[in-house]
Amino acid sequence: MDLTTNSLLLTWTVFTPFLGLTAILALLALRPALRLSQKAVDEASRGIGMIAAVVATALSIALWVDFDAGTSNLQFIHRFVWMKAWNIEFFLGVDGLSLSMVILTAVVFLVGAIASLPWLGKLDSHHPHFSGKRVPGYWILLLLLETGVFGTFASQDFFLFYVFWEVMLLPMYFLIGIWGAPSRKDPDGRTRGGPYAAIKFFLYTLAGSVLMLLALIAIYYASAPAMLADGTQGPHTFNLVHLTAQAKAGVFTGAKAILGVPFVHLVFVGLFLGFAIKVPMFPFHTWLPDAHVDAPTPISVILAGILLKTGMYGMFRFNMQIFPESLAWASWAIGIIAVINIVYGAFVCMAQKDLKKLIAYSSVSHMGFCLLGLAAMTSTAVNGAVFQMVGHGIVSPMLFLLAGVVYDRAHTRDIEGFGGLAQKMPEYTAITGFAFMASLGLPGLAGFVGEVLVFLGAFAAHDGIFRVLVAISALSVIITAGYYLWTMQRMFLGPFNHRWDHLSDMNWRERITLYPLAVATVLLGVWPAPVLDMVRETVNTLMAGM
Amino acid sequence: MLSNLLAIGPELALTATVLLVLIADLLIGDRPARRASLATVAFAGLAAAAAAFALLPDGGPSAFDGMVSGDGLGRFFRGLFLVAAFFGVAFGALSDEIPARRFGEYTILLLSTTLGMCFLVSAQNLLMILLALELTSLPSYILAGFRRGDRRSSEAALKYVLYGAAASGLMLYGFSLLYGMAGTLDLAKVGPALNASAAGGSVAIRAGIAVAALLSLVGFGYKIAAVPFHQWAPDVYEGAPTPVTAFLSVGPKAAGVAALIRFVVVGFGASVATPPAGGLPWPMLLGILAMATMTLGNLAAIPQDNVKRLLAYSSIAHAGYLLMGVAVGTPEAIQAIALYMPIYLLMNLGAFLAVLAVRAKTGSETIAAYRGLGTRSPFLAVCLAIFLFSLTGVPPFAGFIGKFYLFAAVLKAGTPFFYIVALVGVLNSVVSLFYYARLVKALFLEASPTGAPVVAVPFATTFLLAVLAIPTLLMGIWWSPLASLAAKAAGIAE
Amino acid sequence: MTIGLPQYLVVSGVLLALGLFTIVTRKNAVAILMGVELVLNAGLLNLVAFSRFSGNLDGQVFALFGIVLAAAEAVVALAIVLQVFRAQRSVDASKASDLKE
Amino acid sequence: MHDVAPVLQDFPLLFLIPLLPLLGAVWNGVMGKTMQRRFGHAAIHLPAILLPAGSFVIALWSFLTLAGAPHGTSMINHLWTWLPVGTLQAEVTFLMDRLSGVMALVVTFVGTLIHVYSTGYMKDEPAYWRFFAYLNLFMFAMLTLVLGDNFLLMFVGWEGVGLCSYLLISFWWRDREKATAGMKAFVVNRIGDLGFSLGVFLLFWGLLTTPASPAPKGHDDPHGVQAASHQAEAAPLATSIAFREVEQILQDPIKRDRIVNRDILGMGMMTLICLLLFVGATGKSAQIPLYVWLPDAMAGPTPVSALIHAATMVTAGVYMVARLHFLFTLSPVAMTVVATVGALTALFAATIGLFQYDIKKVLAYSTVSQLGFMFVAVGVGAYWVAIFHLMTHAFFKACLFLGSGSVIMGCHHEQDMRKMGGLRKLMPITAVTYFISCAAIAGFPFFSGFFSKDEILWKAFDSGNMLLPGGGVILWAITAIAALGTSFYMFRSYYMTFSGEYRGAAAAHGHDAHAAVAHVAAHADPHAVPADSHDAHGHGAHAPVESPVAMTSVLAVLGGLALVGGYVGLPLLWGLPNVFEAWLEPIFAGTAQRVTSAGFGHGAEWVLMGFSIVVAFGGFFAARILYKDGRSPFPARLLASPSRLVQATHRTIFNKYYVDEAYNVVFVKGSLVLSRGLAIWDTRVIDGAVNLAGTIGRSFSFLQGAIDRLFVDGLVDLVAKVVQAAGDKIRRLQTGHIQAYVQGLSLGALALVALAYLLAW
Repeated sequence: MDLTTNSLLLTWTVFTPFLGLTAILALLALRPALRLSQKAVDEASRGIGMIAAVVATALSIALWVDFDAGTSNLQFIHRFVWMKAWNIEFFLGVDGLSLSMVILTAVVFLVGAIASLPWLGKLDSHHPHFSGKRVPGYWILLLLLETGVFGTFASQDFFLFYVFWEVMLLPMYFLIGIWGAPSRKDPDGRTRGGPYAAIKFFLYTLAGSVLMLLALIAIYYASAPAMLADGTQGPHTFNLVHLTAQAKAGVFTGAKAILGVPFVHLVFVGLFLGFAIKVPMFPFHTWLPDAHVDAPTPISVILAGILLKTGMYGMFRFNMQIFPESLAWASWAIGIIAVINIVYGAFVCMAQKDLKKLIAYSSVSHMGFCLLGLAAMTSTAVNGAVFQMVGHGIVSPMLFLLAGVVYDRAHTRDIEGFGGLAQKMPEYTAITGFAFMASLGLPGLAGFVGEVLVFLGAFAAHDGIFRVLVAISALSVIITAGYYLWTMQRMFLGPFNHRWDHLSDMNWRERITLYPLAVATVLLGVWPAPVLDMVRETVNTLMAGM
Repeated sequence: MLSNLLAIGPELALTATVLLVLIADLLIGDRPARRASLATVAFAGLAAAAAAFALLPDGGPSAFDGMVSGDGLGRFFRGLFLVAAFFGVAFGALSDEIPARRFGEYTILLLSTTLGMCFLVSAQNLLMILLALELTSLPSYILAGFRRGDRRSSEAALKYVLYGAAASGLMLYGFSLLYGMAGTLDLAKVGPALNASAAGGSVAIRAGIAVAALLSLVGFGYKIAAVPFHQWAPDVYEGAPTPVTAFLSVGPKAAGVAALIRFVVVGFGASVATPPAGGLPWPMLLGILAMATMTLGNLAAIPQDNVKRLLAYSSIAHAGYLLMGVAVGTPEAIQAIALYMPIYLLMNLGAFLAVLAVRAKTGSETIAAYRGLGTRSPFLAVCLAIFLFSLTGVPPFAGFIGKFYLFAAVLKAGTPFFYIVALVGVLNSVVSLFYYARLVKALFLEASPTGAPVVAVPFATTFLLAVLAIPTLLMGIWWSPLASLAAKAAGIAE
Repeated sequence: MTIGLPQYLVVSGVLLALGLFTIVTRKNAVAILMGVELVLNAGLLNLVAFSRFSGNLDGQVFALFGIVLAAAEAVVALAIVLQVFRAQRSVDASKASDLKE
Repeated sequence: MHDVAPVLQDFPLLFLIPLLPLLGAVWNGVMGKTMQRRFGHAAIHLPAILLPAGSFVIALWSFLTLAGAPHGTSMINHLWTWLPVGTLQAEVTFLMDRLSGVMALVVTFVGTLIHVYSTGYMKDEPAYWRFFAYLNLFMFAMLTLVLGDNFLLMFVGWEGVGLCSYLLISFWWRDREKATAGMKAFVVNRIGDLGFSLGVFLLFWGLLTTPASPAPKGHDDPHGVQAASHQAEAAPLATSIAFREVEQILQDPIKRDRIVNRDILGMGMMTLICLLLFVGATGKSAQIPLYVWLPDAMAGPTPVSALIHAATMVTAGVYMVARLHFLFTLSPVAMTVVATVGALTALFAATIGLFQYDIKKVLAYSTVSQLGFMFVAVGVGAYWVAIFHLMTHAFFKACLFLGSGSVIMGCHHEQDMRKMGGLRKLMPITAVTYFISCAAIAGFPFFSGFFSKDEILWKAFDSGNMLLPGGGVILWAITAIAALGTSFYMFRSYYMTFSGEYRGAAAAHGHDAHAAVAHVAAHADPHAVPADSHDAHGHGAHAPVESPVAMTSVLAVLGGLALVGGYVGLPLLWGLPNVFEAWLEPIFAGTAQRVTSAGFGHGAEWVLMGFSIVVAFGGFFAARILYKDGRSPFPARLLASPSRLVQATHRTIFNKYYVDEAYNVVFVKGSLVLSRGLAIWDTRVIDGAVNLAGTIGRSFSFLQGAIDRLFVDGLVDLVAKVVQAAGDKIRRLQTGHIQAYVQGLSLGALALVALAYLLAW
C-alpha cells in the first residue's frame, strides 16, 4: 500500500481551527494599533471562531463525500519527514475509523461553539454567564483544542499522535479552570470547583500519557528498519502502517522481555492504561464527574462528546492494531472491567442528586459498552463498539446541553429541587424526554443500535465467559431505564414547584444546537448504514489481524 | 605554541573583556547611562569571545600537552556558557538588586566565573579541574553575597563559601589519592592505570580506588547540587540576588555536569556498555544518585511558597534528570544531555526573568504576588506559563523534547535497573506538574487581589522574554539544528 | 624504622579527620575555615608524599598550586565572614539561619 | 410433512399501514397545540381518526388480496437494510401473512373505533391534542410489532408500545401517583424485554456459530467459509434474522438437531431460548410474575386501558409466541411451562377479581385472567384457538372497558362500584352492551366468548404435549374454575353497577344508609376510594345521563361484534365449517405434526361443552342472587363475619396477596439502597479512601502530621497528600544551620562510599 501524499484536504481540515486561532492572535496583537474596543474584539473573536468551526465541519463533510468505503487502506495521506534524526514523519491519513471520529469531532465542536455564544435570554447580573468572560482567550483555547483532537484522530505516526494527544491537555486545563465554576468548599470538607477539577483532569491524563511515552519509546527501539517518506531507510520507525506490518511479522513478539514480563504484554498494558484513563475505565473514572460538574456547558459537551472517544480510538488504533495477541491475552480482564463500568456506573447514577453528575456517570456506563465490544473481539461487537462511540457522541452532547439549559435559568442542577417543570417548560420537557429515551437505548434511536450490536457480537464471542458478561451487563438496560425515568419523574412530572415560576422555555440558541442533534439521533437509529459501511472495512482488517 | 593559544582563544578574549570592564568601571563616572555603557563593553567582549570560539579549529588538538582538551563536548559547553554570560549580564542590568554603582564589579565577577566554567569543561588534567572549579566557585561566593547590607545575602554567601570550601577540600584529598595510585595527573591516563591496578589488585586496592574516586565525586556533586550535596542550594538561591541565582542555576551547574561526564566517562571509561571501571559500578551508583536527586527535588518543591526557592528545588530535580543521562554514559545519553542543557537554560532563565520582573514591580517573591497576573500583564503571564509547562515536559514545548531524548537514551540502555530509573523519572515529571501548575493556577485561575497594580513590564524585559520564549516553543516542534549540534558534542565517544 | 609512604598517608589521614571534626563541631565561622584549611593541607601532604615516592614531580607542582588556592579561598571566605559580622554583629555560624524552610 | 416454502408476493403499500398513524402522531405532536387553539377539537381528531382508518382500509385491501392468493403466500414490502453488519442482515421489511393479517385488522379496526370513542370521552381535556398524538404513536408502534418481518424490527415495535403505554398511563402527569404508575409499567416491561433480548441473542448465537467445531478465535467468518475443521461443518446457519428464514432452517433436521440437543446451564438450548422469550411475553402480556404493572396501569384514561391494556398491546406476548411456534414446539418443557403459567395466572387473577370494588381494576384482573387462557391455548399448541380468543377478547373486553368508561363519565368520574347502581334505567345502551359483553366473556352459548374459550378448554383437556401424563386434564380443571370465577365477577360487576338504585353522590338522601357499609369496607381496602384525580370539573349534582352518541355508537358496534364475533370459528363438532382454523392452518402447518392430542373422542368434547355452559350459567345465577339490586345481605355479612380466618383470607385476597408490597420492598428499595451504597463507596473509597487513609496514616509515624488532612481526602488525593507530606518532611531537613549542611556533606560522602561497597560486592 503506497503511502505517498495524495491530498491536502485532511491537513486543511486539521489545521483550519489553527488558522482561526492565529487570526484571533493577530487581532489581539493589532488591537492597540486599530484601537478596537473590548466589545469589538469579543465579537470578532466569536465570529472568527464560528467561521473556523463551520469551515472545519464543511471540510469534514467533503472528506466523507469522497471517502471510498470499499478499501480499508489510508486515504487523504499527507506525509513528509519531520525529524530525520528520529525517523519521525508528519503523517496524516484516515481510514473508516478515523474518519468517523473526525466528522464527529467537527460536528460536536460546531455544537460546542454555538453553545459558547452569549446566552440570548435575559441575563441576571449576579450570575455572570461564562460566555462573557475573557472571550478571545476562550476561543483561542477552544480552537487549539479542536486542532489537537483532529490531529489525534488523523495522525498515523506514533510520535505525532503523542504530541497531538498532549496538545489536547493544555487548553482543556485552562477551559475548565478559568471558565468553570468558582472553587468552593463542599459539605464533605473538600475544596472543589473549576481549578480543582482542572488540575485533577490534567494529573490523571498526564500520569496515563507518561506511561504511553515509555511504551512509545520501547516500541520505537523494538521496531525493525522501515522506509521513510523521502525514500531513505531508517533503523527504527514510528510509522503506524509499518509498525502494524512488523507486528504481524512477529517483530515485537520476538523482542526481549522487560523485567521478566514478555515485551508485548508489558507495552500493551502501558498503552492500555494511558488510554483507559481517558475512556474512563472503572478505577480511573473519578475525574469525570468532577470535570463535568465544574466545566461550563460547551466544554462538558466537547469533553463527553469527543474526548472520551480519543481513549477508545487509541485502544482500537494501537492496542488492537499492533498487539492483537495481547488483546486476546487480556480480553478476559477488559471484559470484566467493562461490565463493572456498565453495571456499577448505572447503579451509581441511581443515587446522584446533581443532574450533570448523573449524566457523567451514565457516560461511564455507556462507554463500558465500547470496552465490552473491544474485549469481545468479534467483528459485530467491534462494529457495535465503534457505532456506540458515534451514537454516544451525538446523544451525550444533547444531554449536557439540556443540563445547561436548566442551569442557565435556575443556576442549580439539584434534581430534587425541581418538580412539575412540564407545566412551565413543555418544549424543554419533550426534548429532554426524547434525549433520555435515546440514551437508555430505545430501539429506533442511536443508543439502541450500538448496544444491540455489542451485545450480539459479545454473545457470539469465542470465549464462553462473554455470554455471562453480556447477561450481567444486560441488567444495565433496566437500571438505566430506572434512573432516567426517576429523574424524569422528579424533575418534570408531579405537582409544579412554584419556586420556578420565573423559568422561561427554550430560546433559539438552544434550539439550533438541540434539534439538529435530535434529528441526527433518529437518523442514526433508523438508518445506521452510512456509519456502519464506513467503518466495516477497517474493522475487517483489524479483525483479520487477530 | 601558537596553536595552544589559539585553542584557548575564547578564554583569552574573556580575560581581555574582564580587564576592559575593570578599566571602563573606573573611567565611566556616575552618569545615568552607566549600566548601559558597561553592559555594552561586556557584550562587545563576549562578541569577541564568540568570534574566537567560531575560529576554533574543529575537533581541535588539546592545548598545553593534554591539560585542556578541545574536543566536541568542551566546545559545545563553552559556546553555551558565552550565551549564559550574555543573559547573566543582561539580567544584572535589568534587576533592581544590583546598584548601578557596583554593576561593574558584578560584571567582572560574572565573566570570571564564566572563564572558570569554560576551563572546567575542557580540563583533562586533575590539577586543571581543581583550578577551574575554584575559579568558578570563588567569584560566585562573592556574587552570592552581593547585596552588602542585606543579612540574607551575606548569610547565603557564608553558607556557600563554607560548604564550597569543605567540598573542594575533600575533592583535593580525593585527587591526591587518585594521583597516588595512578601516578599521573592526566585524566586520560588515570582511568586505564586504575583499571589495571584494580583488575589485579586485592580488595584493599579496590577499596582505595573507591574512596579516591568517590571523594573526588563530592566536588562535582556539590557543584551540580546533587543529593546529598544539595543542601546549600535552596538557601543560597533564595538569599542571592535574582540575576545571580538565575546564572548559578544554569552556568556552574552545566559546567559541573560536563566535568562529571568527562571525569566519569572519559576518565574512567564507565558506561553501561563497558564493564565496571576501576571496580566501581558507576552506572548503578549514579543511577541511584539521580533517582534520589530527582525525587527529593520534586517532593521538596511542592510545599514551597517562595517562587525562587521553588525554582531552586526544580533545578535540583532537573540536575537529577541530567544525572540519569550521565549514569547511562552511552553516546546517545551524552547527546541527550547536550541537547537538554540549552533547552534547560532557556526555560530556567526565562522563569527567573519573570520572577525578576515581578519582584521589580511588586517587591515580593511569594506565589500570592502572582495571583491574577494573567489579567494584569498577559504577555508576562503567558511567557511564564510557557516556561513552566516546558519545565514539566509537556509537548509541544522544548522541555518535552529534552526529556524525550533523555528517556529514550535511558530506555535504550536496556538493563532492568534503568527501566526502573526511567519509570521513576517519568513519575517525577508527573509530580513536578503539582508545583508548576500551582504557579500557573495562581497566574490564570485565581482572581487578582483588588487594587493590585498592573505590572507594566519594561521593553527590555519583554524583548528578552520573547527571545527566551520563542525558541522554547519553536524547538518543541523543530529541534533538528540543536540535535545535530548536540550530536557533534557527543562526538567524543562516537 | 625508616619513614616510608604509609607513615605520610597516616599523618594526612589524621589531618583529614581533624579537619572534618573541626568543621563539623565548631560554631565559629573562622574556626570552620581553619578546619577547611586542615583538610586542604591533608590533601597537599598526600600529594607531596606520593610525588616523593613515585618519582615524577607532578605532585609537587599540584601542591604548589594547591597552596595558592587555599590562600585565595581563605581570603574570600574571611571577607565574607567579615561582611556577615558587620551584618549581625557576630561570627556565629549557627545564628546565621534566617534562610530556612 | 410437506415442506411449505413461503411464496412472497410484493405488496408496495404495506409500509403505509404503520406509517399513516406515525404521520398523524407527528402532525398532532408538533402542530397539535396551535391547531387546537385556533381550530378547536375537530382539527385534532379528524386527522387522528382518518389516518388509522386509512391504514385499516389498506390492511383490509392487502388482507383480501392475501385471501385471493394461493395457499402459502404472504405479502412483503422491503424498504432498506437496517443493520448490514457482518453476517447479520437486519432488514426493515414489513410482512403480512395470514397471522399478521388477522392481527393487523384487529388492531386497526378496534384502534379506530377507540379513537372515535375518545373524541367523546376526552372532549373537555385541555391536552386533547397530546392524547391523540400518543394514541396514533401507539398505533404505529403496535403495527410495526405486528407487521415486523424479523426479530429486531419486532423488538422496535415491542419497546415502542412500552414507551407509548408509559406516556399514556402517566398522561395526567400532574398527579404523582399516576406518573409513578407509568414509570412502573415501563420498568417492568423493560425487565420482560431483557428476557426477550437475551433469548434472541441466544438464538442468534446458536444459529451463527457451530457448536461442534471450535469456532476460529472470536471470528464469525463473514464469508460463511468455516475453518477446515476435521468434520465437514456446514456454513453458519443463518445469514438473516427473518422469521421465515429461521423457520426454514429449523425444518432441516441436521441443523435442527445441532441446536436442540446442545445444552447450556443443564437444559436444552431450545428450551432456554423459549423460556427467555416467554419471560419477554410475561412482561408484555402481564403474566405471573410480571403482571403487577397492569392493575396500576388503570391510572391512565379509560380509552387507553381499552386499547392498550385490553385489546392490543397485552396480546403482543401471545402473538409473539404464536409467531415463534416453530421454536416453542421444539421444546415440550417450554410448552408445558407456558401452559401452566397461563393457567395459574388465569386462576390467580380471577380470585383477585372477585373482591375488587373499582370497576376498572375488576376489568384489569379479568384481562390478566383471559390472557392466561390464551397462553394456555398457545402452551398446548392450539395456536389458532389462541389467536381466535385474542380476537374475540379484543372485541368484548374493549366493549367492557368502554362501557365502564361511559359509566365513569356518567357518574362524574366515580370508579367505585359501591357508589353506582341502577344505571340500567339511566344508561340503557351502555347497560345492554355491557351485559352482552359480560355474557360473551362468561361464555354464554352462541356468544363469541363461548366458542373461543370452550375451544381452549377442549384443546387443553385433549392436549398430549404436556410432560406429566394427564397434564391436560389438570390444566382443564384449573381453567374451568377460572372460567367460573370469570363469569361470577363479571356479572357481579354488572349487577353492582346497573341493578338496584343509584347510590352515587347525586342520590343525596339514600347516601348515609350505605355510607356505613362503604365505610366498613373502605378501611379494609386502602385502594378503595381512588382520589378524584384529574381536574374535577364541577358537575352539577344531577343524575348520571347516557353518554353522547360518539361513545354509544362505538359501544353498539363492539357489542354486536362480541355477539357475532364467534361465528367465524364454529366448532367442527357441530359439522359447521370453521373459517378461522382453515384460514390460519397454513401458518402453523410446519409444526402441526409435533402437536399431539391425548386421543379423547367427540363424546368427551360434547360433555366438556355442556360443562362449560353449566359453569357459565352457574356463575351468572350466583352473582345474580348475591348482587342483584343490592338485596342480599350475604356480602355485608361476609365482610363483618367474626371468624378471623374469613377476615384474613378476605384481606389477603383483597390486597392482591401483598405481591406489590413484596416487590416494592425487595426490588425497588433493594436497588435504591445498593445504588446509594455504591455511590457513597465511589466518592469515598475510589475517590476518597477515608478509612483506608486513616489506617495507613496511623501506621506510618512520619506521616502523623498529615493524618488529619488525609482523613478527609480520597485515595487519589491520598497519593497527592502523601507526596505533599513527604515534601514537608524533606523540607524540614533544611534547618538553615551550616553545621547541619556540612554534616550532611560528610555523611553523604560516607554514604556514597558505603553504597559503592554494597553495589560492587
